[in-house]
Parts: sequence; structure tokens; C-alpha cells
Amino acid sequence: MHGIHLTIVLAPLAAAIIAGLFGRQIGRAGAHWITIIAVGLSFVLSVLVLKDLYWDGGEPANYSLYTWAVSEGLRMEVGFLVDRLTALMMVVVTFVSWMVHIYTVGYMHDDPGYQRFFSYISLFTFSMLMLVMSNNFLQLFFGWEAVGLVSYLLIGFWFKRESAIFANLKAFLVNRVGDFGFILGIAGVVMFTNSLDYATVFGQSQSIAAQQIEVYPGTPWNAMSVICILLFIGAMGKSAQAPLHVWLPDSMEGPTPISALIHAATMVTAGIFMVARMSPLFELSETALAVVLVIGAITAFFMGLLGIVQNDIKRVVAYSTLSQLGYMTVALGVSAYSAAIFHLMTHAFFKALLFLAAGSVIIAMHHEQDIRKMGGLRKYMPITYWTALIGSLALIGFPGSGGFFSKDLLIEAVHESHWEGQGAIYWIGYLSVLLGVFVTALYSFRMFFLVFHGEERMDKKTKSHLHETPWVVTVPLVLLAIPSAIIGWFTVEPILFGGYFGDAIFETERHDVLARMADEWHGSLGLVTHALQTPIFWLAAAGVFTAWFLYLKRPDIPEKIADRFSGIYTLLDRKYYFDDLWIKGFAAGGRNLGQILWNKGDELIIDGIIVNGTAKSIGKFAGILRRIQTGYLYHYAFAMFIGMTLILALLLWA
Amino acid sequence: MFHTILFYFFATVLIGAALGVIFARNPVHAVMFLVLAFFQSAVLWLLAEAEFLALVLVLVYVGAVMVLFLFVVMMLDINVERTTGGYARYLPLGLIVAGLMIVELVQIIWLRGSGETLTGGFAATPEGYSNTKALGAILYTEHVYAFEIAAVILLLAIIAAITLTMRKRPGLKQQDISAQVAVRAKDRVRIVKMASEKPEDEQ
Amino acid sequence: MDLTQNILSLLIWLPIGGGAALLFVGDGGDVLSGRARQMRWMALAVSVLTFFISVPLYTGFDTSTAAMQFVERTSWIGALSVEYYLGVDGISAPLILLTTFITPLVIIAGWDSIKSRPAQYFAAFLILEGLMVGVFSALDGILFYVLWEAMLVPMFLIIGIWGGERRIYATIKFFLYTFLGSVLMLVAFVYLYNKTGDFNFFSFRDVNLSLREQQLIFIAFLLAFAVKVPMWPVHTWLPDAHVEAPTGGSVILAAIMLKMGGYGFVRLSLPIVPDGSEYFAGMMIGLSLIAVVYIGFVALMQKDMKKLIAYSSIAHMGFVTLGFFLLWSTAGGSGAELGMTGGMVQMISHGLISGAMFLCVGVLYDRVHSRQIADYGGVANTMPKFAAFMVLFSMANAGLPGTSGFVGEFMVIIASFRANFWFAFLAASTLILGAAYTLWMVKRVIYGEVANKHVADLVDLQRREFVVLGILAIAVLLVGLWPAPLVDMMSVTVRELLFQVGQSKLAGL
Amino acid sequence: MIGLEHYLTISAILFCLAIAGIFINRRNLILLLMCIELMLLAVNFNFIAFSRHLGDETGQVFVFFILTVAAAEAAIGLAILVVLFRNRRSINVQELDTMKG
Repeated sequence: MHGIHLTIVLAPLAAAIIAGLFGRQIGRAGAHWITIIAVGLSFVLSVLVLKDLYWDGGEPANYSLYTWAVSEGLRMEVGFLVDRLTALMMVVVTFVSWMVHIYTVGYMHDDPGYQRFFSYISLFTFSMLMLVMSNNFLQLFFGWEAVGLVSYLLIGFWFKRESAIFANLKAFLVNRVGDFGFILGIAGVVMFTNSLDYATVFGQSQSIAAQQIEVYPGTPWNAMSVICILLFIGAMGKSAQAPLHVWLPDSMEGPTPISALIHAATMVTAGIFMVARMSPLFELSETALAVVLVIGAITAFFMGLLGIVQNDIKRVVAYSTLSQLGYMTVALGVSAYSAAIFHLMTHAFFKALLFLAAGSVIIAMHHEQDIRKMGGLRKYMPITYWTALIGSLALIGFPGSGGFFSKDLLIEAVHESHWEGQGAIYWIGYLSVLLGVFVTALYSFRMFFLVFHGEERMDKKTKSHLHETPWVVTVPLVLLAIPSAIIGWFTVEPILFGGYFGDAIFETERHDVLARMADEWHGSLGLVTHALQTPIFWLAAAGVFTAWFLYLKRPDIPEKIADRFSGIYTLLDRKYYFDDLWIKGFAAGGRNLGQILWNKGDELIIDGIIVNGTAKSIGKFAGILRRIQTGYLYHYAFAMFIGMTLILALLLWA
Repeated sequence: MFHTILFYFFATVLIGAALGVIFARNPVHAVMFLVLAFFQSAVLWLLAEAEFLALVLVLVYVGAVMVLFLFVVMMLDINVERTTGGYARYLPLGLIVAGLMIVELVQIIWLRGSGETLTGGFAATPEGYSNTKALGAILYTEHVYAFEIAAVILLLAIIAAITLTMRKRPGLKQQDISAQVAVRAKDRVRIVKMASEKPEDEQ
Repeated sequence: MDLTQNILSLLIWLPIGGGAALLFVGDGGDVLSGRARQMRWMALAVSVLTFFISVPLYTGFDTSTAAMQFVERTSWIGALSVEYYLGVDGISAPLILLTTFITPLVIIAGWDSIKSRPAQYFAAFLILEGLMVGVFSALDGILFYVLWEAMLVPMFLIIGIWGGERRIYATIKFFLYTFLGSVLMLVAFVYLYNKTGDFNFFSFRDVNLSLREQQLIFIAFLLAFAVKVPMWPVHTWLPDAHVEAPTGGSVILAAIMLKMGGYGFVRLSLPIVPDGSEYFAGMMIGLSLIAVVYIGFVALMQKDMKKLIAYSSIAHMGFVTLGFFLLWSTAGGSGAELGMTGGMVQMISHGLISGAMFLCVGVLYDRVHSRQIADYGGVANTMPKFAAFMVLFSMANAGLPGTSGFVGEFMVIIASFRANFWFAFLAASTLILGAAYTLWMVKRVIYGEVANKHVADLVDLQRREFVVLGILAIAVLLVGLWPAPLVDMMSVTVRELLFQVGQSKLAGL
Repeated sequence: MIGLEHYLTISAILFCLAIAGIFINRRNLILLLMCIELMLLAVNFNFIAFSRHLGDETGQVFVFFILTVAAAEAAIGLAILVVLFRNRRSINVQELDTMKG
């Protein structure tokens, strides 16, 4: 099994290196073949691993590959922990990645950086696998940063575009803010356990929770809460939770396959995965869980609202991703880790599908991304239309679709979750996910209607070229549409109620909402038939109806609304001024501070006054002394005479 | 008593001559005052029974050095006007220093020697004492090396003075024998090869 | 002659002798002359040979003992008990290896770009190499001091002769700054000599000193080493020196000479005056953290690439001193070893990364003759290979895991968390600041549309440059992916050092 | 009785006058040289006086050497002066300030 694990990880890496370093030698076709084969191999082997763990009852593997370094008894190693949580993530990652590889062949067909692109996405697959398969914090951090790096490279793939290189710098820096918390969290873990290994750390979780740390002298805080919140700051960065979400919409500057792979399906869910992985720690700190819940709820609801006012097709999907990540975070906050992971999985499929569909539209529209200039594409692009419909339905949780099971049960879990001492936080969480359903339906179908229905608003030239995209694009759409539509039916029961995760996820009895829900579980079909009785379905339906009414039936109304509520509209249009906060606040502030420290501190005080000041004062003093050297003989003689007199006086009277 | 009167007389003239040196308007006069000062000094030294040095002073100094001075002064044709002002600026400081100096000298000479009294007459010389002979005796025994060095110094002074004042005038024709010997034919003669030319009209 | 017996002497005198020979032969004053070309090859041969001779320092190194290895010891100035005493342990051996590793690269880097007096240029580097190895292996105070000062001379010449426009200002500043510090070190040595009767570092280590004495000696050492590191606020010579130095000079300066300061702290300050060090540890940590944060912000606003990298060097070296002086702040001393090892690894790693960064700037400078960020933009369009290296090294500079830059920072951050949450908080801010200043530079230089005609005319890396950067890239990745050999080499020595530091010298009084 | 103190006093007066001469003179370098001769004379007075006072001829030998050196000095000094005058057409002390810092 170890060999298989290693192959899964190293195959994409090797492909990435070959495609990256020898891209010119192997050519365009060589690059895409080698990476597609490598990632395909990883996918197949991942499925094998999953099969072994789930159906064949294999034991989770936990072993180290090599010792990175040892210091002071702290073993820093590189190793794999492959249990069912990992296996699920591996399958999702490799599958979506594989689809994206194939799709890229079509999407990037004319791009000069073809080989480089394949190298990057294979490298990404490697990094993401390292992240999910890690058995220790060090390697987790490695994968964490490595996916950040690849994300940086890919957002800035078209490095000639000013907006792209702005976005990638922004993405990296905002992620770094999260990593800043994350590494402090890891340092905290090491402080209390002197280990980086998951198993060791989890084994000592109780003792961490019993200890306290004085961040401010005199105010001891629970060590576990501090650590978990710090770790969660890392997750906020990577999974784009407010207020560290600002990088994700901008990251849409990257090529669309990247948006699908990294910024929708896999990398951004790393935070969710990490918190689920750390469930033995988070479970012991209700403070941290409350923070997670509130942050998730804010993201889920408010970021969804932003999706309504966006006009760029990819940005709409991006905000939808933010909102869905918020949902997952909320689930984490109520200890429904399995629900979060389940939603993560279904979301990976349907969001990747939506992005790829959006990409397909963009190809057909000759890289026009403004949905106000589309419309009526249904008849030109039937496959894209239908797959996008499936994706959208899954997104809003249409009964029976993949998203339905995960979302419905996620909301139900939040509903069930209130435990003692939670109070207002529970209501924040519950209401935001519930209202979020309406918002989700509104923005996703607003986009859907504007793109595929209604009048054709594109210019003539574009219109004349409109046709369905080639098979390398549509096949991945179809392949992703299938799991998006049906995966919920047969996975929901084992994952949520069948104890699929086993020991991989830990919940204290007090928090175990899914166990409580299990009593009312009557199978997938039961849930679907039950759907009409829940507010969720009706809220979603209302959302779709509103979208239909506003954007197909009466397209003049939205503008009036925007005029009437211009304050709110501006607030949404400016994305709650978060960008301004970061760019004009922190970034500009940092630059100003740097300028001041440099000009005033280094140049003026240290160099100007102290260093050169000393030199100058010596020069001045010397200049004064210099005047004594008049050059006149009698002055020197006079000085000698004075000196002689003084020496005589000294001898006489001293 | 006669001795004392002589001393005071010659000492007064000496000081007067010294004042003349520093205040004389004309450099020639200054030199002459200096000569006078040297003569007075020689007499005073005679009074102190240092006969040899007194005579050397007259012969060497007055005879040679002062004549040299006179030579130079006359040769250089220096304008005779003197500065009048200028030292008023340094006068206060000069007065203070001079006063200090006087106090110190008075203290040294008249009030206190460093443990030893500085007053008192000179010891009488023994009978048959020859100052010149005594000096010669130690000069050529104890101080013979110093004497030799003094001789070298004088030689050096001669060479230095000659070297400094010697000059080559531009345009002065001189024979340089080494250059004449070292010369080669190719430095002087250039053999030019050229094709023979025919006048145009011969063609 | 048994090579392994005299390996350190050989490492010192072979390059110095080679350099002297180069000076003696000269280049005939003409860059293009055949002799100048031969001199280049000879310099390269000497430096490569030196590197191969230094390899036994790693292969033959006994990681199980903290005692000095490869010791050479003879009397030098008998009347003052000054000895020619050389030896290495786990602290100095990696630094010597770094020195012998970087020097050939520097020589290759200056291959074509030095237009005037090439033989002297290469000779200066060879002599410098020998002197630096000497500093890292000297175990006698006077020997150490002599080599330490002698090192200034070639560097002074390198900046002063082959430097940029303001090179005179920079060299004088560099010289006066470092000289001011090191003279006080000599005073400390002489004081210790009066106590012990010789200049042996081990007698210095074993002599008992009162707290007052220790404080004064610490301050004397501090000035010498803090200037070299350089620590805030005595850092301002570094940006100027770097900016004016030729590429090779910058590389050596950043990669090795800065390490002298850190090395001095662990070799001298900590073991000789442990109580004095403890007394000042808080201040040292404070200065280190200021270096990390303050300099991080300053680096952000630099318009000159070399200056930016110079400032980033200061910030990174802040981690070194932070790691070294954590040991009294950590709970029960745990984290001390981690911090110190981290500081040490950071020195090696910074040597590789900053060297590589300066080489990258040198590559651009050779082509465009500008170091201003504003003069570039879109270099990736014309120099894709170079862009790949530049991004890699920038990421390493920003401390990306998998590169060597991460290893030391990670260890120090973890160790400092044990000491105090806020130490770790400020130290970890480098994750943001480091990425900000480095990648912002990358954005403005590498990415974007082709900014001007100069950039459009750029040609990609030549094979020579490619090899140099490639070797460095491999080293950076190797240390980042598998630092264990390096850490193992140091660990016993570090433990022994910590034991020494733990022995108060006040008890024996 | 004329004794040591009288000779020393004469010597001191001569010396001070010589110094005064150096300050008073601003125009003529030759006068400076002359003042130096006066100073040396004053020194010689001291030597002779003490030599007689102590009954030791070494002091007089010293005077002999001083006279030698003074003669040499005068010769070289005047040579320099001549060269100087030739180059600058002046021996005005106030114009000679090339040593000015």
C-alpha cells in the first residue's frame, strides 16, 4: 500500500517536473499526455485506496517516509496518514484535477504557455495530495503553502495582465496573513505537546485543553482555544472566510480551469479539510467552535448577497463559492464535520462543473465574461446548457441533486445543533444558512437566466461564431455533471450516518448533532420526498422565482431597485469596502509606515544624525582646528613661545 | 669694581644693539647692529674668562656669517619700508605671555633655583690656566666624534647652499657627452624608400 | 603530508596563495588578453579545488562529538602565548562549507562582467575566501582578530575598486562601521588575556568573570558582531555597501560575511560571558524583533533591488540572533536548542538564498546596468528561464516550505512561541512582510508587459549563469526538503554549547 | 660682584628681544634669521655662564658646536631665502602662507 500512496503523490510531481523543465522537448501534446496520464493514474490508485479502506475493510495507514530534521526531541518528519477522510479527499482531488486536465486541452488550446500550465496544475495536484495525505503539521504546512504557491503562479499565469499579477500578489499575501496565524497555531501545538505528529498531538489533546496560556500577562486563556483559533485563522485565509476572503474573487483573473480546480473544488476547501482533520482539537474548545460558526455564518450569508450584483460570470460563481465555503464552515462550527466534508465533496463536483461550464461559455463568447452581454445561449450550446442547469440545481439544493443532500442535511445539522451556552450564536448560524438558501437560488439563477435565456445581447460578430465547444471541453462537463446529479443518493447515508469516517473525525457526545439526526434518518428517498415540507425547498424555489421574475419577466425592475436602494447597492457593489480596507488600509498603511521608517528612521535618524552626523561633526571640528594653521611663520613661533612659557610655568608651579 | 662697571656698560650697549636689530628700518642697519651686538657679547665673554669662544665669535660670526648676511641683504635689494601696524591684534596676548615669561625668569634666576642657588660669582681660575688649551684638551678627546660630526655638518651646509642656489638658465647651451656617445644612426637619419616616378609627359 | 591533518590550513592558505600568485602574474592590464582569460580559469580552478578539499569536512565529520575536529595547533607568538590554533565543530564546519561552496560560484558570476583588472578581482576573492575560512576555524583570539580585520581589506578593495558610483562613501562607511566594532573586540581579548594568560578560546571559556566584567565584555563583543550581523540600529552600512558592491562582492558579503557576526555570538559571546549574555538577552531579542518587523517595512519601500535584498538580509539575520538569544526566555529552557539550531540553519540558508538573489540582480544589472525596480517590468517575457529562477529564489526568500528559507524560520518561530506569544507573533509577521516585499518586487520586475526597450532587448541566461543559479537552486531545495544532515551536524555541538551557556561563571568567584 | 645671575639676566633679555623681533617683523625674512641668531647668542650666554659657574669646560664645548651649527644654519637659511626670493620676488613674511591648512 505504501508504494501506491507514494505513486499517487509522486506521479503528478514527476509529470509536473517533466512538463515544466522539458516542455520544449516533449512538445504540447507530450505535456498534456504525460500530465493527464499521471493524474489519471493517481485517480485510479486513489479509488483503489478508497476501495481498500471502505469496502475491503483495510486499516488506515499512518507512517513516516523520512525524517526531515530532529531537534531537541522534536521529530519533524514527512509521512502519510491515509484513512477514509484522506481517501475521500484524494478521490475528489484527483478526479476533479483529472477532469480539469482534460478540459484544459481545449481551453488553453492556443495559449503559448501551454506546457507551463500543465506543469503547474500537475504540481498543484501533487501539493494538494501532500496536504491531505499528511500525517503531521509540518507537511500539512508544506502542502498548505505549496498550494498557495501554485495558486499564486496560476492566478498570475497571464503575467502580462496587470490585473492578473495584482490579483496573484493579493491572493498570496492574504493567504500569508492566514498562514501567519496557522504557523503560530502549529507553534502552539508544539509548545504543549513537543510533537508535530497528528496521532501524538491528538492523544494529548485533553492535556492541552487543561492548560492555559497567558497571551496578555495576567489573563490566562485556555490553550486549546488559542491554538484552535490560530489554526482557524489559517483556514480563513485558505478557505477565504471573511475578512480574509478578498483574494478569491480577484483570483478569477486566472484561467478558468484554475478557477474550477483550485478556487472552487480543492484548494479553497483545504481549510475545511484541515479543521475536520483537527476535530479532536476543535472539539475541546467551544470558544473556537463559536468563532468558526460566526465567521462561517457571516461568510455564507453576506458573500452570497454580493453574488447578486456581480456581472462577471466567473465572479458570480466565485462569490457563490465563498458562500458555500461559509456553509461548510458553519457546519464545522456546529461540530458536523462529516456534513462539512460531505458538502465539500458535492460542492467540489458541482462547483467545478459550474466553473467549467462558465469557461465553456467564455470560450464560445470569445473571452467575453460580462453576463449582461450574453443571453439566449441555450440554443447554441445545448450540452453546456444542460450541464450548467444540473450544476445550478445542485447548487441551490434541488431535491435529489448532489447539493440537495449535503445542503439540506447541513442546514438540518445546524438547526439541531444548539447546545448549552450557545444562545445567540446558534441563531446567527442557523438564520444565515437558511436565508442563504434564498440568496443562493437568486444569484445562481439570475446568472443562469441571463446567460442562457432571454434576448441575445451579444454583438453580431460574436453571435455569428457561436457554437458548442469541442469535445475536450464538453466531456469533462458531462463527466462532472453525472456525480453532481447523483452522487448524493448513495453517499449520503454512509458518510453522514454510516460512520464512514470512523476514527478520522472525532466528536464529543455533547456536540454530536449527526448522531441525533441519525434517529430521524429514513434513507435518501425519504429525504427527497420529505423535501417539500422543509422551508429550505420553498426558500430555494422563491429564489428561483424571483430570479425568473426580475431578469426574464421584468428585466427593468432590477435597475429600479438598484436606484431606489442605492446605498445598499453601493455597499454591495463595493463589496462591503473590504477591498478598500485591505488595499487602502493595510497595504497602503504598511507602505506608508515603511516609507516613514525608512526616510525618518533609517535615513534621517540613524544615517543622517547618528552616522553621518558624527562624521560631519568631526569634519566641522577639524575645520575649526584647521584655521589654526594659518601658514604664517610668526604664528607658529608665537604658538611655540606660548607653549614654552606654559611648560616653564608647569615646571615651576605645578 | 672696574669689572662691574665694564660689565654694565657693555651689557647696556649689547641690549641697545639688540633693540637696534629688531627696530632698525633698514636691513643693512639691522645687520650692523647685530655685528655690534656680537662684539659686545664677545667682550662680555672675555669678562667671564671664556677667551677662546669670544675670539671665535668675532672671527667666525662677525667675520664670516655676518658678512654673508650683509651680502645677501645687499644682493637682494629689498625694499626698506617696515610694517607698522598689525601686531596690535596680538598685543594683549603678547603682553600676557611676556609678563608671564618675565615672572618666570625672575623667579628662576633671582628667587629660586631648582634646589641650587643660581647666584654667586664665578670661581677664580687656577694659576697658569689656559682656556684655549683646556677646551682643546677635551674637544679632541672626549668630544672628538661630535667634532667630526660638526665638520660633516658644515660640509653638508656648503653643499646644500651651493645646490640650492645653483640654477640652470633656459637657453644655455651645454655639452652632454653621454648623449653624444649614446646616439645611434637611426635616430638621426631616416631612409625613405619610394617608387621612382616618371614625369607625366614622358608617357 | 597527510591532507586530513592539515585540511584547515590548506583551506586557508591554498586560496590565499592562489590569490597571491594571481596578483603576482597579473592580467597584463587587458581584459581581453589571453593572460586575463587564463587567470580566470586559474582562479576558478583554485576555488573549485578548495571546495573539493573542504568536502572531507563533511564526510569525515564526527557528528557524535562536540569536541573540536581537524585540530591544528602550534605556537605562533611565543612571548604572548599566541597560538596558531585551528579547529572546527558543528557550528563552524557548515559555515566553512558554505564559504567554499559560494566562492567558485562568485568567481563564475564575475566571469565576463568584470571589465577592469580581472586578475586582481579574482585574486581578491580568493584571498577573501582563505581569510573567511580562517575566521571560522580560528580558536585563538589574536589569530581570530587578525583574520577578522584582514578580511576587511579585500572587501574594501572589491567595493572600492569595482563598485558603483557612490562606492567611496559606501566603502568608508563599511570600513569604519566594522572597524569600530572589532577594535573593541580586541580590547575584550586583551582583557581576557590578562585574566587567563593566553588567547585560547577555551581558556576564555573556562575563566570566571564577575557580572560587571561579563557585561562589559559582552558589550565589546556585541559591537563587533552586531555591526557584522547587522542588527538594528547599526545596520545602515549594509544597504549602501551592497548597492555599491559588484555582484560578487554583494554575494560574499551577504552570504558569508554577515554570518561572521552570528558566528561570533555563538563562538564567543555566549560561552565566554554566559551571565552577561543572559543579562542582555532581553535587549537582544528586542533588537532582533525590531530587525524583523521594522526592516520588513523598510524593505517594502525600496526602489533599488539590491537595497531591497540588503534590507531583507537584515530582517532574516534578525531570526538568527533571535534564535540564539531565546534560551533564557523559554519555559525551563525547552526550545533553546530548537531556537539555536534554527538560527544556525537560517545562517546557512540565508547564505544560499541571499547569494542567489544578488546573483539574479547581477544578471539583470549586467544587461541593463540598472538596479532600479522602475527600470524593469515584464522580464519574464524575454527571460523565461531567468524568471523561473528569480521566482524560485524569491519564494525561498519569503520562506516557502520546501526551500531552505523555511527551515530556520520555522524552528525559530516555534522556539519563540515557547518563550513568549508575542515574540512568535512578531517573528511570524515575516511571513507576511517577507512575502510582501519580495513578491512585490517580483511583480514589478518579472511580471507585466514589457516595460521598455531595454527589457525587450534582454537575452535569457547564458549557460554559465544558468549553471550558477541552477546549482544554487538545487542547494536551496535540498536544504529545504531534507535539512536533517545539516541539523545533525550541528545538534551535538549546539547541545554542548547550551550546556556551556547554562554554567554560570559567577559561581566560581 | 658680577656673577651667574647677571649673565643669565642678560641672556633672558636678549632672548625676549629676539622673540619680540620675530613678532614685530612682518616683512623681512632676513630679519627673522637675524633674530634667530640673537636667540642662539642668548643660549650661548647661558652655556658660558654655567660653564664658568660650575667650572666645567663641557659647556663651552657645547657653545663651540652651537656656533658651528648656527653657521651652517645661516648658510642654508640664506640659500633658501635666495631661492625663495628668486621664485617669488619677495621675502615678505606675510605673503608666505603656503602651509596654510
